[in-house]
Amino acid sequence: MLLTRDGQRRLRVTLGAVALGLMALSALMLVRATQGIGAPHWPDNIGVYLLGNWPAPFGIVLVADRLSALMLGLTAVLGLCAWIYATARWDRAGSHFHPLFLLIMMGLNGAFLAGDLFNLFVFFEILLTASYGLMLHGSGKRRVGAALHYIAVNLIASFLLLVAIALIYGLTGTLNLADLSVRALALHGADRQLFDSAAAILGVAFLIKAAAWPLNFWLPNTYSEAGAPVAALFAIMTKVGIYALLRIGSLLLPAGAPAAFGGAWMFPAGIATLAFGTLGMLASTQARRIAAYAIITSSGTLFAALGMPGATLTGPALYYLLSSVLALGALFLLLELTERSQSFGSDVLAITQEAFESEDTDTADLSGQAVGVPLPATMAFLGLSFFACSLLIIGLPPLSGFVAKFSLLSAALRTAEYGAPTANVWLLVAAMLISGVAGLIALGRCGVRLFWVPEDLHVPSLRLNEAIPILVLLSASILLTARAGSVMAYLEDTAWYLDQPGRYVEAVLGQDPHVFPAPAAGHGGPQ
Amino acid sequence: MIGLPLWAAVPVALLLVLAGIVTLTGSIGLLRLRSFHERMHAPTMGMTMGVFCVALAATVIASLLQHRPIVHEWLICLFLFMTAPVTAILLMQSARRRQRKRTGADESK
Amino acid sequence: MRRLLQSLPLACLLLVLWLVLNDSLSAGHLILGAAIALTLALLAPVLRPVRARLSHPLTALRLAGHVAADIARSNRDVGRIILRGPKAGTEPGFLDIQLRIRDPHGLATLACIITFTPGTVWAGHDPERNILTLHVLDLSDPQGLTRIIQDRYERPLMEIFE
Amino acid sequence: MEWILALAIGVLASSGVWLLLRPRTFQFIMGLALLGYAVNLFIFAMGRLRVDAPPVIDPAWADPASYADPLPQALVLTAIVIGFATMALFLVVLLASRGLSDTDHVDGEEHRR
Amino acid sequence: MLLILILAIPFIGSLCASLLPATARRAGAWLAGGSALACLILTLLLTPEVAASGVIKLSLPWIPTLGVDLTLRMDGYAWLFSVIVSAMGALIALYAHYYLSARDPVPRFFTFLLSFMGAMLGVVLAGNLIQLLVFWELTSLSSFMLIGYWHHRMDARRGARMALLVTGTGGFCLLASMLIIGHIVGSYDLDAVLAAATAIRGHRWYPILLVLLALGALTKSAQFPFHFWLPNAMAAPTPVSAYLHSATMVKAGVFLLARFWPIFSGTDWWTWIIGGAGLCSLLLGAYAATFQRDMKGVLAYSTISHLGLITLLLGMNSRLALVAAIFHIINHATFKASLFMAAGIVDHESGTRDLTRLSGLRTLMPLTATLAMVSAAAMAGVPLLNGFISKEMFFAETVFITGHWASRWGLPIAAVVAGALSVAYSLRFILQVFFGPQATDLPRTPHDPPRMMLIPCAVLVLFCLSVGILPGLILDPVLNMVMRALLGDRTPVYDLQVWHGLNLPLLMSLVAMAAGIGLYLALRERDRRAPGQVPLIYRLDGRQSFEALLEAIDAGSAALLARLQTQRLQPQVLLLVLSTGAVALLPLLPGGWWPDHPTGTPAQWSFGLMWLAGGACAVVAAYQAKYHRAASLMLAGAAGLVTCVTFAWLSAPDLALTQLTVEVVTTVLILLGLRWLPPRIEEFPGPTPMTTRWRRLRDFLVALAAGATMTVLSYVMMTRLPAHDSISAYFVQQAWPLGGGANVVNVILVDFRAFDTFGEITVLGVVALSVYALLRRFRPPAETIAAPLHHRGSGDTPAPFEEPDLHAPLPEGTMRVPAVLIRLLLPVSTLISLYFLLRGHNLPGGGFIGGLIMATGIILQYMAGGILWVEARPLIRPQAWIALGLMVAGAAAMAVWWVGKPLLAAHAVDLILPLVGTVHLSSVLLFDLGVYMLVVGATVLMIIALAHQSLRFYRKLAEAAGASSTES
Amino acid sequence: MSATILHWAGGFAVLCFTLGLGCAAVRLIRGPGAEDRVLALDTIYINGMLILLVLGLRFGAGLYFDVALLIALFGFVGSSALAKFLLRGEVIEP
Ligand code: NA
Ligand code: NA
Repeated sequence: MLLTRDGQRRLRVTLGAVALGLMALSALMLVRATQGIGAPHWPDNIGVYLLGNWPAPFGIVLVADRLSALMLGLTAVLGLCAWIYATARWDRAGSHFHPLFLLIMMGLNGAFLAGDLFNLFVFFEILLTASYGLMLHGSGKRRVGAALHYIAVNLIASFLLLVAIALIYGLTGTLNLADLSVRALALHGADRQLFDSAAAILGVAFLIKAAAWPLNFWLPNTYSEAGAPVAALFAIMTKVGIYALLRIGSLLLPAGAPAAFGGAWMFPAGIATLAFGTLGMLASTQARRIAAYAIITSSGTLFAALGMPGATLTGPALYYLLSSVLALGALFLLLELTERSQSFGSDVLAITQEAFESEDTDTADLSGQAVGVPLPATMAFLGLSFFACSLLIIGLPPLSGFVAKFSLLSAALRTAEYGAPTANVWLLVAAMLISGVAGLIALGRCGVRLFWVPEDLHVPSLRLNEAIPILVLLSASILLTARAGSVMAYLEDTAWYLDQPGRYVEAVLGQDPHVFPAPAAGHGGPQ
Repeated sequence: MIGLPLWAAVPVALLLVLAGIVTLTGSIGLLRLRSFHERMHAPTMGMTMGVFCVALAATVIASLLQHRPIVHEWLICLFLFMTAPVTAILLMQSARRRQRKRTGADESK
Repeated sequence: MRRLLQSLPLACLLLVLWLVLNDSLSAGHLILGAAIALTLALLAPVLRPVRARLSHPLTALRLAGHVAADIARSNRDVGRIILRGPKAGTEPGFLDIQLRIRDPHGLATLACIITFTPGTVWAGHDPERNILTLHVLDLSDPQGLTRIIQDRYERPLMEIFE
Repeated sequence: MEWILALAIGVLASSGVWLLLRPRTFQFIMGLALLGYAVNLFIFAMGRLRVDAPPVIDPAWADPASYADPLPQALVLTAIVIGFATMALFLVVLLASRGLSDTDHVDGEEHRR
Repeated sequence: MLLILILAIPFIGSLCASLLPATARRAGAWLAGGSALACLILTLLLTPEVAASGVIKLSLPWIPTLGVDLTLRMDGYAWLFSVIVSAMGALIALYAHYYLSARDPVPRFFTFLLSFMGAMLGVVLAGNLIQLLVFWELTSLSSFMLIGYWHHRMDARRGARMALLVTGTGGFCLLASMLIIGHIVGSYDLDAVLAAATAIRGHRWYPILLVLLALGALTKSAQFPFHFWLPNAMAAPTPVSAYLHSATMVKAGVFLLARFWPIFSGTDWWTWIIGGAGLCSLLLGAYAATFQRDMKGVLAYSTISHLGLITLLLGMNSRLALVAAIFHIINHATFKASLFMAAGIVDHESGTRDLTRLSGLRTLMPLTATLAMVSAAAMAGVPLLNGFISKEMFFAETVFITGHWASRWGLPIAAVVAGALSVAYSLRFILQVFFGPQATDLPRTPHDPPRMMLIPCAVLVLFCLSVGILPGLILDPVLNMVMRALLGDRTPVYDLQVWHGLNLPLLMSLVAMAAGIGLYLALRERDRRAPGQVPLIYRLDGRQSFEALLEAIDAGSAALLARLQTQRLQPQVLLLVLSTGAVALLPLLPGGWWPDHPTGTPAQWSFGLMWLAGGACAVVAAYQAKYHRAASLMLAGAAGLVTCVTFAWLSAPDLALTQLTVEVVTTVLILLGLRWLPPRIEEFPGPTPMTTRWRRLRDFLVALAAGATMTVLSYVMMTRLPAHDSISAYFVQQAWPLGGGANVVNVILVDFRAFDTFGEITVLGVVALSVYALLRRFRPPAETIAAPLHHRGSGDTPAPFEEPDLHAPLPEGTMRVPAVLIRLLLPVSTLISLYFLLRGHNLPGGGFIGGLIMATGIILQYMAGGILWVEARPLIRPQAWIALGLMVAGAAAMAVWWVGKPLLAAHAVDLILPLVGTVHLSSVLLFDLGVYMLVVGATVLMIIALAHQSLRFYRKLAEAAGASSTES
Repeated sequence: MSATILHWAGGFAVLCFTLGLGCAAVRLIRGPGAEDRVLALDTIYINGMLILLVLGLRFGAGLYFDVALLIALFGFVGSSALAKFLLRGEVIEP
């Protein structure tokens, strides 16, 4: 794509479409393969690819288990939608949008497939650098300022990752995740202490990426300043951190469960993050900031859920992850379109109007104009989509947001039976419900302002390739609702396998390299 | 360096010691000389004599041990010779410019 | 064909460099080195429009010997000045020398020699009047230094390059 | 050797962290550079220190014990490259921010003391 | 099957309505009315089956793992509500068709109305608690949309949002309660839950469960203290008020309470919470209704009051009271809906709902007046109307209540007071509108509406009358069916009759009637003075408190957020460092990890000395970075060189090479950047403020601690024995036999772990592209643009920018001699880069180092010759090199697919050439070549993109200067 | 015997180079002029190169030579870029 010249935009778009289409297809095939369809020879339906044909603990492996396949599928859907949206006009806001976009997809996919700790780091870097590029796409003062913080924090996080990986290698002598899982169990005494310390640093690095309070102050600015398709894609970026926490937690801890990095503080961190996100949503007036805080809220919910003891919450948490990523992605796309309809400063106007409004009393005329204002189809579409996104985020029925919230809470209550502190259960229930109410307040106000305040709305011109992605994302979440039964079954399966790291380990370490009957004629020396 | 005959080891050792002393002297010059222009001259000692001596020592050792002339250490000398003026010319110009500016400012006062 | 011939000296230099670097005279390295050297030498004039013409290799060798001896001597002198410190009582200063050499490669080699000799630094060159300015650590004998530069260095360089 | 290198890592890290806590973008980027050295040395140190045992093997004598651990070296190589790349990017962002916001404060605006 | 149809028809209808064009009025009404009628007919068709078997149930799996299915369940109780919902729906559709203006976007109205109808049917037919909840919230959502139908009006927006917030919050509470029920029972199936009544009542979580359930139900039914949303919801079109806010949706709360009555009732908690809320709503609603100025306001408050009555009945823990409650649900739905319709007609015809403006409409719209009077009489509890019978039942229950004296005396008195108030506001409603002198200043001259619009109202009034006269005949079978559904065998004996003889309840009725009339007369004067003001509780305005609460939440959360987060980077970094330190040190607190017998290599003084210098450089670099940027850069460079030497010293030549080349390129890069940073001027000559000093001390300590942690960690790790079975042993052993290279590090990079390298070069490429993209929008600080021109100029005047001579063989000036040397260096450095590239597999080197050497050679040419001069000669397109490099590396990785090996596997081909012998060509070398190309491309691209900025802005300057000179 | 002599001679040389590097570092830290610092940096590079060369001799491994070679070839790039920056205000001119 870099070989093409600036004028050849159509060629770039075609190339991008082909690449993303292939990616989505492979992700779909992987999801099916991990269900045992199409790849019958995979042990436990876990696919292992030995890169360079080196046996497992030595070479780098790619592993596609259910969790990976799930995340890949989600990435493909979101990526495709964000990309289609971007082709409408966004890709022309700066140079190199398409290559950067494809590279961030590569980073995401690689991170989800990595079966090697250092390789995970490398893919983190790819996706992060590509995200820096995309974040800066289009430039502008506020965006560059936000990007500066974003990059700064993530660079420090990368250092932490490196230190932790180095420590882990120094202690165990391996980088392969499956092998690590075996060797970490054998550590004891001082080695174990040091290993825990390394794991904690690793955890902090992932928590930064996953936006845990108090390490997430960079997020609201970054997400609200990024361009719409980029922000939509970023909806999955925090989830990469969650994925890593889950994966590493599942493999590295003797308990196996994803309570990960010292389970004791994951839950409080989650509740704190949740509370922080909730506060942020309440305190924000700008729609994009509300959406950004909603991302924090969803991260907090996931932390808290994964921080509960046992693996019962993992499946529902994954469902929540799917639902919230789809919703937030759609919301970010939507908000940009909506903002186009607002004349400059109408935000402020609406606020002041509201303030005056509460002053006047019942004398408000009872016979005001009782004739409805017809909404143009565009606004109706945007309004309904916003409504649907809000429902998804708040967790109101009938969409998947509700199913997610409900399943999380019911699973949380179940943990009370086997030993979870009851206070924690109530705390989680209360926090999630309160965050729902806060979302209702914030998004309700925001929606009313955006769509119902009559101040000179000029109807934005909506292109088909801007509407379709939103529709696709929303229909995906509707599909998620309708097929909740089978999706949940798949996710419970995923959770079960996460709880049984032995199977992952077996699948990876048991994979033999291909044997070639005629070995390459004895490797010679130098030329 | 195992297997080097004593008759070769002694001059090689002397070469190394000389390289050390010369280079150190040059570096000390960087501290002791008063003005920048004077200091410009000091490090050249290490760059020339220090490197010569070490390269000679290396050539002797390598040639004796491998029983054929080995000259690639002299590439270092060649490259240093080729590149030395670049920095020096620019630095000198910069220092002179700064000095001119300073004296010019003094004059205008 | 002319280009090929013109680039031969550089090619030879590069081939020698390659062989020295690899420390080998094997057929493989000869062929590979020759191929690389020739390619590079053919491409080089694009970014190096001024070509050097070399002649009198013996003069060049003698010059190298002189330079080596001068470097050794200057090292001794400069070392003494440094170790004595302020007590040395030397007077540093600038020195202008009228040059005759015009070839850029010759000038560049002169710059290398002067810079590589402790005690003298190239401090500027006026291309119109062809005057070289030096900074000298010990300016006790300006005429001697001028003579050394003009006779020992400049003349052989003119022989080699012009 | 170990304690020297450990102290060196500590000094580099301290300088780096101090700079990361400073308000000027240039300070931050220098902090990244210094912390980068520290982290690279740290990774390298995880292979334990060996003098005169570079992992360039003699084919006849491939005993792992007689060579320095090659893996951390490979990791550091990757880390150096990535560090270089990200630093370059950060530098350009810093410049862009300086140009747009007219200050070299990391927050894009001067705060009152 | 019919059940599914009942549920599906409204939703399908809603979908169809949403697709209608905005002008399709008649079609929308037909769709809505037809759907409702179809539902009604289907429900009626099911009557025999329900009556016979008690329950019809149908289950479709949805999320089996969570025990949530789509279960439709119709018993007598659900049947009753289905009938109410669908029958009212049909009437409302007819009414709304006439009510809505021709210019209203009618399809939108019917879309939401139908979806509400479906949701409401879903609530009543739900056989699974979670499913019930889903539909429950759907009713709130469609109510929100319907209230906000006229969203250009402020009151509509406010009312809609308030209703949504209150009922939505209640819904969340209900969700919690459902979850707890499910947890206790182990199932969300309604039958299972109903069967587990004792388990629930006895559970330790019962109180919290009850509170949550009550919150859900009471908010929905607009009960005290959540009643305030209902009057504000009157901003909705009147058909909506009639349908949702009197007949159906607000009934969902009491529906639920009655549904769970067998489970929850019978405890003191129940009485106090439910009964208390009911009593308060009963009195408060009635009191407030008496003083309303808006016709719909009166009706809204009276609805609160009547729902309070029902709630109170439910809270009385008496089965007969339950019967009364159900009976009143039916009655209230009929008379209140007809009153709303009448109010709507008046509003529609006269243009106002203001009781003080309306007067004497009796003569202008006699039919409407008659219908309204009958319904109002029913509301007031006038004998021979249905309201009377349910009121009698209520009075009877209050009289026979047992327990505390306060409730024994208080309840009957409260009942009478409420009765009196209801008489008063009914009287006022009728007399103010229809009697008295004919109003003259109305916006429109009213007259009776089209007959069809009156029909729904008339049907309801007829029903009121017939139930009032023949209650037993009409409602006895229905009530019986309902009570069997709710209580099963425990259904009490009751008697639906108009005349029970002269007893205490009748006496209370008469007293209430008389008191009500008296009250109306007494309040007439006050009404004229301050219309619409509710005495005593005027200040307790629910709406204002609610909005004040919302504002407080906004402000409070903003204030709290400001304390909990920071937008500044430094505190974030500090937090990051501190939290990392904390979690890293926590596992180490117990101690025991300090090496007792440290292993290691003996220290060399030179090494220590070298690091003394290197460390000092680092520290000073940190110190100087603020004001002396170039110095800081050089100092850091020195530390970098010491690092490089350290790598070499400690057996890592590859690292040393890489560190060195990267160091060089980084220095050039940062210098290119420094050009755009204006010099920092030292500020504050005075003493440093105390806070700054403190902050510096704090940062210093944190930095020290971070360094100490790194020192300790690295020392401890270095002096431990390495892991005995490290994977690197494999690399050392197999690098030569399997990897075909002697340099293990390089074999790892390009073979064992080539994927990392692939990723790493991708990062480099990405960064180069990002840098390039960002620089295209670069805008430098103004004072820096011409800074170098000042350098070049003499004294204070900058030299003007001149386009360089592209054909000059050598640059003029200072760079003349260096250029000769540097240009000679390019072929040399290219050769050396190839040397490092080709030998990398066996000796230190490789594509990365080679690439950086090549890039440095190119950069040097730019330094010597200037951008334009170099680019006037055909050279590389860095972007193409990046792409080619990635492609070559990728091709090398994928080429082996062709021979059937997995990605990145090495494949070697031995070529036998004449003279040369065997040439070993490996895909690995190709991979390294890709790395080489990419590194060259990326590095040059970044540097050159940065360097190009100068040129760009000089040209702009020159253009500007040229323009100004031509002007003058 | 010869090994011992060479060991001590090499050690002495490395110590001298290190001390020289230290002297240069002091100059680098003290300045005063920017040109002084550039010069000191250049000296540090030379000293580092010499350290590597002698280390290579002591260990008898040719692998250190490459690093020294690169320093010889490119050590000047950093300092000349700095010098040019000081002189002209920018490293790469139009
Ligand atoms: Na868990
Ligand atoms: Na690698």
